[in-house]
Amino acid sequence: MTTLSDPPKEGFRLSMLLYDTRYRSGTIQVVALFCFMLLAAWLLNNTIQNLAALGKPIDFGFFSEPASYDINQRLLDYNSRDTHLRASFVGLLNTLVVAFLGCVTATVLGVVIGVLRLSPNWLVARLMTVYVEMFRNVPVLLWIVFIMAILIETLPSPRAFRGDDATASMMLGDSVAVTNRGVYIPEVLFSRSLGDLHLFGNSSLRFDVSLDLIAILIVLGAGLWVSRRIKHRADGIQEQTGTRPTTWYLRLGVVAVPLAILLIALGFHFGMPALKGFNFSGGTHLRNSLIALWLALSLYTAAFIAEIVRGGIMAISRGQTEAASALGLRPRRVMSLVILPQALRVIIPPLISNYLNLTKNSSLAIAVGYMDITGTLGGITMNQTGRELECVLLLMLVYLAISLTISAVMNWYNESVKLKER
Amino acid sequence: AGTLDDVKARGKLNCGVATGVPGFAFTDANGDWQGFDVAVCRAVAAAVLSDATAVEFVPTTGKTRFTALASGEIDMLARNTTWTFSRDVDLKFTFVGINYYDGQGFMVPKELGVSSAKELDGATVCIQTGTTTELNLADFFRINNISYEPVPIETNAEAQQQYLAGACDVYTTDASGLAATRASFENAGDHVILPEIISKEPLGPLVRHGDDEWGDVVRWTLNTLIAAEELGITSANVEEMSAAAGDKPEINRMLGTEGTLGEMLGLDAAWAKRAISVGGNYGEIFAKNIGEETPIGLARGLNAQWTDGGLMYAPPFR
Amino acid sequence: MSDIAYSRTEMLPEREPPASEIGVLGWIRHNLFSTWLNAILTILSLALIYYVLAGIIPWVLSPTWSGTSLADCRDILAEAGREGHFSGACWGVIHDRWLQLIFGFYPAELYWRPIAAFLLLGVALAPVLFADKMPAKLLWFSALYPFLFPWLLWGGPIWGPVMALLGFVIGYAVFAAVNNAMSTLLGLILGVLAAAIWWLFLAGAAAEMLSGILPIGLEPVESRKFGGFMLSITIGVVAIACSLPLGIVLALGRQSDLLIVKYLSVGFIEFVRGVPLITLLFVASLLLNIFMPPGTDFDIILRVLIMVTLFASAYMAEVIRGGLAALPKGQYEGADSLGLNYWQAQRLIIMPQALKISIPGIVSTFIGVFKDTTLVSIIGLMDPLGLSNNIRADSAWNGIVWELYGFIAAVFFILCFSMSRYSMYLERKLQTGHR
Amino acid sequence: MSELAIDRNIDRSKMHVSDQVAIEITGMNKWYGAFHVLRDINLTVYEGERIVIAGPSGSGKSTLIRCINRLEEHQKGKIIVDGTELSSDLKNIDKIRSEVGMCFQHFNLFPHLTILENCTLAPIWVRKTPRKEAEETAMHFLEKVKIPEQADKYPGQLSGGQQQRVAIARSLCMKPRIMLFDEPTSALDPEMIKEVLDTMIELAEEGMTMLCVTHEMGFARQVANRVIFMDAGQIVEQNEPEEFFNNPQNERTKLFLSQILGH
Amino acid sequence: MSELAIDRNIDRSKMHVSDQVAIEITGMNKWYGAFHVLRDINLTVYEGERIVIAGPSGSGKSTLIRCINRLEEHQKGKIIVDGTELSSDLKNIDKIRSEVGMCFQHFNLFPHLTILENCTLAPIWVRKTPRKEAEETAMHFLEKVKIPEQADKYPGQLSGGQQQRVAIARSLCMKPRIMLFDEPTSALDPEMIKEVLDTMIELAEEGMTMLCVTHEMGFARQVANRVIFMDAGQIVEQNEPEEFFNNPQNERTKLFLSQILGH
Ligand SMILES: Nc1ncnc2c1ncn2[C@@H]1O[C@H](COP(=O)(O)OP(=O)(O)OP(=O)(O)O)[C@@H](O)[C@H]1O
Ligand SMILES: Nc1ncnc2c1ncn2[C@@H]1O[C@H](COP(=O)(O)OP(=O)(O)OP(=O)(O)O)[C@@H](O)[C@H]1O
Ligand SMILES: [Mg+2]
Ligand SMILES: [Mg+2]
Repeated sequence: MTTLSDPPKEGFRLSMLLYDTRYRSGTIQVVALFCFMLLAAWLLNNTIQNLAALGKPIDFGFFSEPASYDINQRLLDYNSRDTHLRASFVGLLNTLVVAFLGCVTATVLGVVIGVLRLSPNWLVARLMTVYVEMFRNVPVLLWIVFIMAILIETLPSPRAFRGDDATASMMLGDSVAVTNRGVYIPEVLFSRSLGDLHLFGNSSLRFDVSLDLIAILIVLGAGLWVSRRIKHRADGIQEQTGTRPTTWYLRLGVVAVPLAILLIALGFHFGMPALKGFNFSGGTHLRNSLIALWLALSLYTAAFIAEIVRGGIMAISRGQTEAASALGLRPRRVMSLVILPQALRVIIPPLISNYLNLTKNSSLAIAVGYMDITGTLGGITMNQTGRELECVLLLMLVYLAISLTISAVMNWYNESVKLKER
Repeated sequence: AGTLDDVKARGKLNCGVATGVPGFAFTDANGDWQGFDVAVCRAVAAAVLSDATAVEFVPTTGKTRFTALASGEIDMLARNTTWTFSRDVDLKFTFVGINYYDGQGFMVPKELGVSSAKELDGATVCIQTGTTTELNLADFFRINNISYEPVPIETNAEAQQQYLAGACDVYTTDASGLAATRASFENAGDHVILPEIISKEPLGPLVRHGDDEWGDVVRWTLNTLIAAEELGITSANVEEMSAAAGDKPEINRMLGTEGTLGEMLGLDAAWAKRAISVGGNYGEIFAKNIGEETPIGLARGLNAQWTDGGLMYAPPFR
Repeated sequence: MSDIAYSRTEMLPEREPPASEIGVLGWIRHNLFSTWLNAILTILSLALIYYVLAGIIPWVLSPTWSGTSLADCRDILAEAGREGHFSGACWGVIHDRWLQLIFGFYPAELYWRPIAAFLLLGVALAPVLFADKMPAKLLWFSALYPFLFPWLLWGGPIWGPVMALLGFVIGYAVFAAVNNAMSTLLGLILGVLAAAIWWLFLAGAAAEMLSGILPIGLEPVESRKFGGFMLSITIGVVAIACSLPLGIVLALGRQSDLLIVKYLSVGFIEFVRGVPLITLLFVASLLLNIFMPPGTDFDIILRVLIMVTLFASAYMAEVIRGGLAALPKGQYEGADSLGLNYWQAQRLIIMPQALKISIPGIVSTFIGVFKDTTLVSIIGLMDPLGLSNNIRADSAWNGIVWELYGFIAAVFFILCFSMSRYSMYLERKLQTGHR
Repeated sequence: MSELAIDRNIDRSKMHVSDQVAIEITGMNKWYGAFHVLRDINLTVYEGERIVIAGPSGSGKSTLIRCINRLEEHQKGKIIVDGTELSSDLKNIDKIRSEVGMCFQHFNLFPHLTILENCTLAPIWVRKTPRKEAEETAMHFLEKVKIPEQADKYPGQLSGGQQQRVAIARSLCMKPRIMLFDEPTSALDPEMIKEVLDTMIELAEEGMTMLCVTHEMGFARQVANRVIFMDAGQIVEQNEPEEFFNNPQNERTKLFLSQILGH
Repeated sequence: MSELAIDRNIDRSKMHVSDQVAIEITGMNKWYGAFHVLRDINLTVYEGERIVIAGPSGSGKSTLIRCINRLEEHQKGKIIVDGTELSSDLKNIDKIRSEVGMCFQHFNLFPHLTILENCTLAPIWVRKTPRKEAEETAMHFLEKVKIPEQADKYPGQLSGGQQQRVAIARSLCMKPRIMLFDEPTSALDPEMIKEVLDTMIELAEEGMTMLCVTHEMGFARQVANRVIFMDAGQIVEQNEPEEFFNNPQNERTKLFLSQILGH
């Protein structure tokens, strides 16, 4: 038996930077950081030199200058004397609006199509396959311009509504006009309005919130809360006796009656669109550009969502349905108690990343002249002021913030629904 | 080195044009660029490089054109760009002259019965975006205190489509564009161009600040084309007139049979002759690309020679 | 129930099912009219199909192939007795411009070059995509192809690509030498450094000198002449090819336990995936020159290629990360226990498997990037969509809409659809074949 | 497939067969498209019977069993379960399904619900049992299958044998009068098979009517009172287990038995 | 877990233990985060020893063995393998890894390489052996594990037992002086276990130093010259196999042995 003497203690040697696992990772990281900083410094240096040569040092002052252009589709009050900052703000809201609308319709469409693709009806399933392949395999930009062109060319212009020999007429009892300038729908008006709440005073970020809306939301919220209480009570009764009392009329009542009273009190009525001068006036005008973008984005994204939904449902093994039916559950309950809760876990993560894509694709709004943030900040404002660097960087930051918010929500959700495994 | 040397060394002129404007810049089926703006590029290329085909056309959009010029990607921009103070001073470009005097106008269908832009209250207006048009429009309606609904559109082709389908009541862009667009309609007579011209839109080629030598080359090539018309030099007779000195000294100086104007520019003596022989003088270029004989069908109007009551006025060659 | 014993003496033959089960009738009953709801859906679908086809087919079947302008088409249609706005398509524009839509402004006498480039692309991809059916020797061609491809398309002396290739060779040689003599890490750093020095400072001069001595080359074609589908495909192919190595590096970085490396990778990936491609294209067309040393001016297409590559590499990194995650941990341990070092393990064990798993993902990323190339029309490049605007500016075709969009959409559809089918085939093959 | 030793004394006292008919199948035929899977099946099951169905793969055992609770539709013939004829009448189907419990080869527990929720789901929604009561019943049956302590875990956290026992408990919670088993042990490891068979034996001892597709011949021998052998979609032979194993009549049965008992 | 009969006569003639130290572990401690997995491990392995490590699940057997070729890093104490101390120096790690072969429970063959390529990979890239020579060595060892005819197949085409034997051959191709086995048979079916154990016995007969985590007590009895019992991260008992099995000292050992030998 030999005894091993301790190997001589060694001090730090340079070669340990390369060979010693303790230092080696440090070496790599330092080298990487160094390379990164070098690159960053180089880019920054170039930028500073170039900007100096162009005589355009970074300066966000232009934001407080008047924008001088008009924006048609807007949620906030805005006119051409407002600042570029406000124009961008209006654009940002437009982006959020179309992204939100798009996500909602894309989801509805996608779910319907995804489910129909699994339909036992051969023809319907095939038709849905054609739909999915058609939309997935043609660029979204092409769809946007295509749908815009269809709206423009196939719908009647307001002129066609005029005169005795009108070739087009309004729909739904003269309350909706579908024209190639967009769709005019009745707007909600209150004759005894409570007025608006003005936020942020007179600044570029000023924001009006309708007190009527707040009142309605409060009443609605209270109604829903009471309705939930009723539901909980019904649940309790069911747990105790096994039978569930019918409560739907009660639940409907507590929501609808107070709401109706409030609406009457506020003097609720519709403002109908009517042909006046060149255009329809009154009512709410959903511009063509919004509709085309909204439609195109939702139809395009729906094709992807349909595939996700189909995949999610197919990922639930047939055995689950069989086991549930063998227990005597009706198909509707099988769907709601067994299939959907499982499928949703599979569906939601890719669904959210499709929402992200839709939001990013909404930047193609410029192709149809919808004034989103790319059209305002990254479009006319940039053109007019010549501040490309500031505008593009800001534009990226805005999108990045939206994306990161959405993916943060996604990660949180993923964590919370993970299936428990051994 | 200066841009002139760069261009000579490269053997190609990089010229920024629009991505497609009828009569001004478009490609034919062979992929060759045609149009009024394109002709200016070709004339410059002929003058500098002795080869009218030695041009690399760079299609630019409203957004990219200034960056392309500022970054040196193109040597000159010939893309109906309005000469404004801020572009000249703030964005630091040199407009070398004006090849088309334009102004923003309105076109409406006849059946609307509108005779003045002031009657357009509440109308939907298609604007081809480019910065000045929107600004003029916003100012015009605001000053006249009438409302309107702007529909911003990226390209002329789409604007035309919307206008024809009735998606907007009015189409506004530079009057030249309006006329050109109207000319291509199936029933051009059903549309009128309103008398109001709400802005001045002097369009011309531009180069970067700070390279006066190159600016001069482009400026005087343009002037050559304009002056040639005034002096009666055409593509048909330019060979003959440049063969020997004639009796008009200005023509002689221009065509290099007398004096050393070409050398002063850093070019050879026959530069102007080559510029003219590509597409003819200004009048010929106008007539061939956008004149009344073409589908575009623009009248000379303000763009007639000063001698004919227009604004085309080339400084003297001396 | 006393006697349950039973034994069959004669086997029953197979019998025909009832008539409602088989044949056309059975099929229709089962697939189209199995329930009331299905019957209604079937009828609705038939109505929809009829309505759409009745609208489109007469328009598509239009005798205007030889029309020379929109007005001419209208005359032809009027002669055929068809009037009105949607009486028929004007296919003359496609007849007139289809070469342009495909090749852009590429010189007609050189069309063979892009054609050859894309055909050879198929050859180069074959050993990768159909690994089981192709001789492995072809992989050498695949390795050389990235240098051949730009040379065929852009032309110029052959020395450029050769020198670029030499950079890799030099880098590898330095790496190998240092690796043997000292350490892999140092070898890697020095190898990259050597290649970079070669490319930045020496390759250009060497190429120039050699082309002075031995002028072998193709006629150069500027990238401005690129357009139409050729431009889209070029951007797509180059972006994917270049983003593959970048994506691998980023994916490894993201998986790494080195915090700084990890966060740099995550930052880059999340940033690029968080912004729309169009803003990156704005950067390419408006800002990239500002970021470069004063006086640099490179071609807009090159700039677009850079940005699209960066864009694709972030997505590629995520695809490859998925492939890496699908590998069991045992593979890493197996490699470690045999004494393979990190890079050897990556190259010999991990990447070959991870990439194979990722091929379907790579193909769909490619389809995505290929479709997204249409966005370059917004910054003024002449991709098919950009060209369609340009064509509509020609007074002969002013007013054409559907024919161009339809043609472009059809071509995109055919290309993307076949690719997606291929990736599905691969997915299926991987599922069964990867035991 | 091997003969597993069942090492406890089986109490056959309660396993008497009444002469009440539980299931009656007459002249039943089924096709998948043009493929004739089940041919002229005639089978009467009395209450309290424990029937084991054996046969080569693809012989239609699963299909037969699945027809009984209408997971598959038959095209010809009659199936009467507990006096109710199976037709496309939804009410009948519902009624039969709540009388007949079923256990699958792959358990098919609902992975998103806890064990307890798995067991109470159907009683609550189908039988409208109050939750409280349903939970008590569930705990009772979980105790019976010997895993009451797992009630709040998720299926993914249990072993295969435990999962199959939960699946049995889940069926029992509906208080079925007949249980169908489709190869309940074939996806399990040997130790786990034992756990599940034990549970099934206990059920049998309590007099449950059972139809069981299985190749566990030890189980068949000791528990079943009838073994049915199927081939090519038809019942080829049936007999009491001892007779069946020791003295098979039909050539195919002999072949099959020699194969599965051979090694 | 059952005691597998090894039915051949084992040749113990070559299995002598020299007094050369192969592995020396002194005062070794390891933590996973705050969890103390290995506590004060002291172990000296002489060349030619065959050591079996047993112990309940989670007792740290795998971790101990994985520390020896640095698949896991230890935080305190010393591990000296063949005279080289395991430290964070990469060169030492590389050296030790090429001296120490390892076999995993799940084989960890490379599925994209053929059997032959699996075996030649490390010799070619780590030892820089010429391919020709590496292939000859590989065939030699494949013959030894009795599957030379599978050389050109892919791992996915082999049975588990064959795969494990390939894994052993793959380690042997690096000509290691010490072999580590981490439950090499626990993922295998009974018939295959025998094949693999046979191979391991042969190795032992040739005098290979082996450390083997296993619950195959038959193997331990007949081949090992020392059995180490671990619990809760520490070595609780070690002894010669006969003594260990027949006369365990420690309470935990007794409990453990009664469990695994009990049924
Ligand atoms: N949905 C179906 N469509 C068409 N054929 C089917 C379907 N389900 C089963 N079959 C066929 O019917 C026959 C009987 O299937 P069944 O599952 O009943 O056999 P089995 O006796 O249970 O076999 P195993 O022992 O393998 O489970 C098989 O040939 C099978 O291929
Ligand atoms: N990577 C890790 N991180 C944290 N804890 C770990 C990790 N790997 C193992 N452990 C824990 O360390 C302890 C010892 O694990 P080890 O795998 O060595 O046990 P073992 O004796 O091999 O058990 P088995 O017989 O189940 O393989 C266990 O409690 C285990 O949960
Ligand atoms: Mg079966
Ligand atoms: Mg272990």
